[in-house]
Amino acid sequence: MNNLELKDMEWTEDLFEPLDSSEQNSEFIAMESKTFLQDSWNRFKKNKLALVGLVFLVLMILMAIFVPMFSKYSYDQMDMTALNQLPSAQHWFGTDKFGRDIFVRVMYGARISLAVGFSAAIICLFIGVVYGGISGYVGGKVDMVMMRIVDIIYAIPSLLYVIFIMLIFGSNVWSILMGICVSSWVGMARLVRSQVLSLKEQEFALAAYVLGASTSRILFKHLILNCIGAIIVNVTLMVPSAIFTEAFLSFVGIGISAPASSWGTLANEARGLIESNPIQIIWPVGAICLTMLSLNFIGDGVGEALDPKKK
Amino acid sequence: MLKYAAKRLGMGLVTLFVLATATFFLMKAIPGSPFGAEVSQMSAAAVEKLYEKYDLDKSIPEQYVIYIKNVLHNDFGESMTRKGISVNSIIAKALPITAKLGGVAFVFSMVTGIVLGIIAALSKRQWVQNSVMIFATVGVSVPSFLYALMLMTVFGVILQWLPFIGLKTPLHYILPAFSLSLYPISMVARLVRSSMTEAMKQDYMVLAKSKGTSPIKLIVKHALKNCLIPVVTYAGPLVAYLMTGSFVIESIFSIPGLGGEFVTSVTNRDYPLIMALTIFFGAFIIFTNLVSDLLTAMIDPRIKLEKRKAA
Amino acid sequence: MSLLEVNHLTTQFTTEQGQVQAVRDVSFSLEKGEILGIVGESGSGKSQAMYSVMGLLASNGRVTEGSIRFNGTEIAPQHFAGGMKEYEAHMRKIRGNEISMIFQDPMSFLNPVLNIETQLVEPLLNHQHLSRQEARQKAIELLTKVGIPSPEARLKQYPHEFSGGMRQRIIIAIALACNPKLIIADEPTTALDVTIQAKILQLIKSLQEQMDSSVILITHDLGVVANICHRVIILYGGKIMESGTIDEIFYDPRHPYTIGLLGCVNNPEKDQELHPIPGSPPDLLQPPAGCPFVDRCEKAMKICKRMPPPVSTLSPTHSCSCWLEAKKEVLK
Amino acid sequence: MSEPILQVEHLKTYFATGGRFGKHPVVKAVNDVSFSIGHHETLGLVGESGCGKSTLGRTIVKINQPTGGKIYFEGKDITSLKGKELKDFRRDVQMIFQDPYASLNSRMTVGEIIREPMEIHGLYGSTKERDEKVCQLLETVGLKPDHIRRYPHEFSGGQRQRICISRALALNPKFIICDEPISALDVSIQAQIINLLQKIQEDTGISYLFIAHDLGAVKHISHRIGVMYLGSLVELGDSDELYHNPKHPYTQALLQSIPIPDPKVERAKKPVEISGELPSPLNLPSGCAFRTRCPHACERCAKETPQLRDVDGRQVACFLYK
Repeated sequence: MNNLELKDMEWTEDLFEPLDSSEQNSEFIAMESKTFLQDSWNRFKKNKLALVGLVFLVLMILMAIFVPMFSKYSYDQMDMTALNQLPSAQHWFGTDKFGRDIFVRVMYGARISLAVGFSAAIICLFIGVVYGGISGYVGGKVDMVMMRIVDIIYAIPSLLYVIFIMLIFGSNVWSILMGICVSSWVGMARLVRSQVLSLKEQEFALAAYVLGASTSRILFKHLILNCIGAIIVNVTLMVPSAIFTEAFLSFVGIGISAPASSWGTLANEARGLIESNPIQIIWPVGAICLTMLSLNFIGDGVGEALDPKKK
Repeated sequence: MLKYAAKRLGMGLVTLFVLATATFFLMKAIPGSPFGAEVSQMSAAAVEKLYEKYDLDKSIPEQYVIYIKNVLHNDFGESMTRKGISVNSIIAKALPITAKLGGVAFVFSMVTGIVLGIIAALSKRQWVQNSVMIFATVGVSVPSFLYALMLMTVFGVILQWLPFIGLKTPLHYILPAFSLSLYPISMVARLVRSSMTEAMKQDYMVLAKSKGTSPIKLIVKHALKNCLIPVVTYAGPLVAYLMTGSFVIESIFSIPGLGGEFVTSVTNRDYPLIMALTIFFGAFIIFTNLVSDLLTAMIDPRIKLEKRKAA
Repeated sequence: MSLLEVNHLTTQFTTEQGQVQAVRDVSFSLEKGEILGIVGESGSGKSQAMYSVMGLLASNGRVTEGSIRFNGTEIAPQHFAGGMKEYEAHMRKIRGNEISMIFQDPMSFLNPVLNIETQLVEPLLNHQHLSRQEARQKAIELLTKVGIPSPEARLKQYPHEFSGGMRQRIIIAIALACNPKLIIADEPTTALDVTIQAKILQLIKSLQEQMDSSVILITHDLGVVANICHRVIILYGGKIMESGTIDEIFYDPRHPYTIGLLGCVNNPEKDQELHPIPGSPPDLLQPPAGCPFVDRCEKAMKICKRMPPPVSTLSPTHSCSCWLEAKKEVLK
Repeated sequence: MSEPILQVEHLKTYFATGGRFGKHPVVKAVNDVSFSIGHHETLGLVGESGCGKSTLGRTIVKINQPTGGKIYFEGKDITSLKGKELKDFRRDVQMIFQDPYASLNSRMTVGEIIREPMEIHGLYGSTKERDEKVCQLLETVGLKPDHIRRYPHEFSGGQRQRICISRALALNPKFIICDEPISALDVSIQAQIINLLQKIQEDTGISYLFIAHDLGAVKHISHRIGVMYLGSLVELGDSDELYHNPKHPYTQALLQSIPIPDPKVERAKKPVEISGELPSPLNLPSGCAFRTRCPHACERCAKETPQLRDVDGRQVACFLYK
């Protein structure tokens, strides 16, 4: 806008009247209001892999529930005439060495694996959040003692717990679940504790304290709410590790006892026939890998969507 | 530094003691007699002598005292299933095998993980970053025993390029070490990528750049050291993972290491061996965690140690 | 010929919500041995303008227009035929050698895991290829020059073992290492306490006189400007509102924003009532078409909303871009 | 001016620095401070970082536990209040914090944030009444009622600080501790907040303890000013008198260091003769804590700790004034 242009402008007097204050919006708001959830969902959708993962997971859960119900074969129905058949129209995944339909067994196995995975994650979520929250918020001696307990549990590899509990309570779903929970809530507790330790010094927590809010209100309404992102990511990553532990145990032979089948037992059974027809091992192994992959992609997607730094 | 190490070691011993006690009582809680089938054929006197040999006739507290005394003298008694062989000798024979395999896997996963992480963090091309991250997610989400199975079938059984039984020649190391370290490589890569991206955004990088330092020197001299601090802290838990991972890898590749011994001892209820291995694993993990904490303290001057008092 | 001439500098940042126009058509010049103050509130673009000159913009920032001539040579990134590669290679010779920078928060600008000596000798090794021993000796000289007691003993120490004031002195020592022609100080004393700030300002003033180098001081505190600067530029919403010598700006301010700033800063001598500027800073995602200050200006006119005001020169050193001034010339 | 609203006597707040064996040095953040604030009055508290001014404020509202001394609010001893009494005390005394970006819970809307104190203390019955009160509070601090559904990250620093003020006013307290409410804001916005606080004081007769490190801003809003150095109160008096005729050497140095936005005054200023660095709070110098940096230090300063004594209307803790 150099001075030349000024010359050829026709200057009307009204241009210089004072601007009335209505046109001045000094208190304007930059972004239009989006609730916190909408904003995170939009960002989650942008992550293609996470979406694919979510779709696969939902599909797997639905199949796990409905296939065993409606399929004409039950997971333990043996058919001596059709041993080790290759995938065909009737048996989509073929049959195993006892003539049982692999497709139904994989879907039935999904029920156990997913059930173990999600329930372990949820149980650990509650224990971990409460334990970590209290230890982080109360601090001082209490925190020191609680953390020593966590360190002791943390020092021992989680598999040892599972194996011991399996030995004591026999090998069934409940003992696997308990074994997994005994050691994996520790990870969540440490995460929540470190977040609470840093958040409780934040001024919004001090303000709530000065307002007279009770400890539980401050802990759950303010502190936990603000580290929900990290907690959810941790939960989504806990499910695959629980599935892994269950699959590993069944694979090593101390997992779920037959005829009930989880992905781990299926893989173990198919392992014997690896030379004769390797097809049978692909189904359970594939199911485990794809489910765990989709869960991890969802975990990454949720992590980015809820990450406050990216706001 | 020494005072810090001594304090941590003391805590480690306490944890170990708690671990030993816990394992002892867990063992006692397992239902059924430890000898199972054999006892039925033997005469009453023989059974009597057998119980006496393993002090099973005394009261639990007495057994506990004897047990702790033995542990302190590093004598874990005899294996129940393999008559006449002391537990110590089994461990002594199996330890070097697991140590060698674990060592190779550790070095391999650390080096590859760090290199991949740095490439993912620093490369300008988006597809390079995405592909490394997808590989890392796949590595994290698929259990090591499935890798072992797949690698064995493809390279061992079908292509016959690599041997997959035992650890006789260096060639034998490739398959087990590789499948053991896929998970840690991905974990290290993700860790290095996020800590390197974080380090590059720090203010001190801007000051370093304002001094006219070349981009390569910026990364090597300023960012790398900061980025490796979390990796060193992760070394402890990484070693713990390698050990639990070895359980299944050794049984798949039939390697007579500690992992394999543990699995067999669990399946045929060899209590003294299980207890000894548990304590050994616990001690090993406590030791590696201590070492990685000390290393972190050495690299990161901000961690106040006795030796480095603030001026 | 002035040491630094910047014309029509424009810098943009790409963010999730869109393009942020941080610096919009900023032009100024700096003579040898002069201390120029750049005053502005948060979001005024004062730091981004200097980061653009030095080529230290964040990864999502880019200089889109304008020329930057330092000591006669052009150093704006888009003027380099060989693109960013050639630009970086060229700037690397200048950064730390001819232009160096002092930053705001001493706590975060020193690398926590490297000792003081390594960080202090780095510019020397980069530009003057001294031996380790010579560089170490020069480092001790520099630390004494900026007033750090017993420097030899403290060379091996780490940043967290120094107080805020001491760390800022170390950053100043790093900036002075190669006797640069221009030192850009981005709010050097904002994070420090008042008594330490006074000491650091005294240090910067005495070092500037000794080395006869030019200093650009970025700050939001008019008191600091009055204390140390020769000339001032007032920035708001990415544009220059007014520029002139400190006497012209403090005793004959013409732009409503400058007047407003002086009005709401506590000048205990005058003891007048505080009259704040209403409203809050503009959104640089969709910068207002006309003058950026229009929404908060008491004397705003219709034209201020529609067209950006031209720069009217009030004296050889005093200029201001506001329709109140431009109106007089136009209506003549 | 009847009995003071807040009375602090020999208040001490010490922090142990690690170590369980007791012999570890203790940080004397607040070291034997006494003052009182009347109704409808603002006491400014000034000092550099590490002087304990924020800790003092936080001890009064029980964020930090006092190690010694007494605090009286409207004549009642509140030093070790617990349970129900503490909650009622909360309705009378509120606090505003420094960083507008950290003092609002980013996951709650503005409406929820301002409604929270009402929910905690069960005021104004139904949500409809509470919303009315929230809108009224938003207007008193100059914000529009339709901001009620927005999230804190959509506001500028100045607007967020006003939300904090309306949250504090929700319980219509009698006393507000402002812990550096303007240090994180731009100059033009600072003036808005100071004028807002003054208008609220005129309308409701509320008293403030205004903590800041910028003496210029504090002078404007405070009737009386206290200057703190390394945990103790070194000077206390009327704000204009103290500003134009400081008595304690530290206050003199502090005032002289503040850059005045007036080139002629700045050029005429002689350089500040305060020497050295702030001593570490872990081992305070014996006697008067300022003696290591004070140009007038004498050996008596090393032996005895000066107490606040009246020197023609002004409280000063220095042996220069017998």
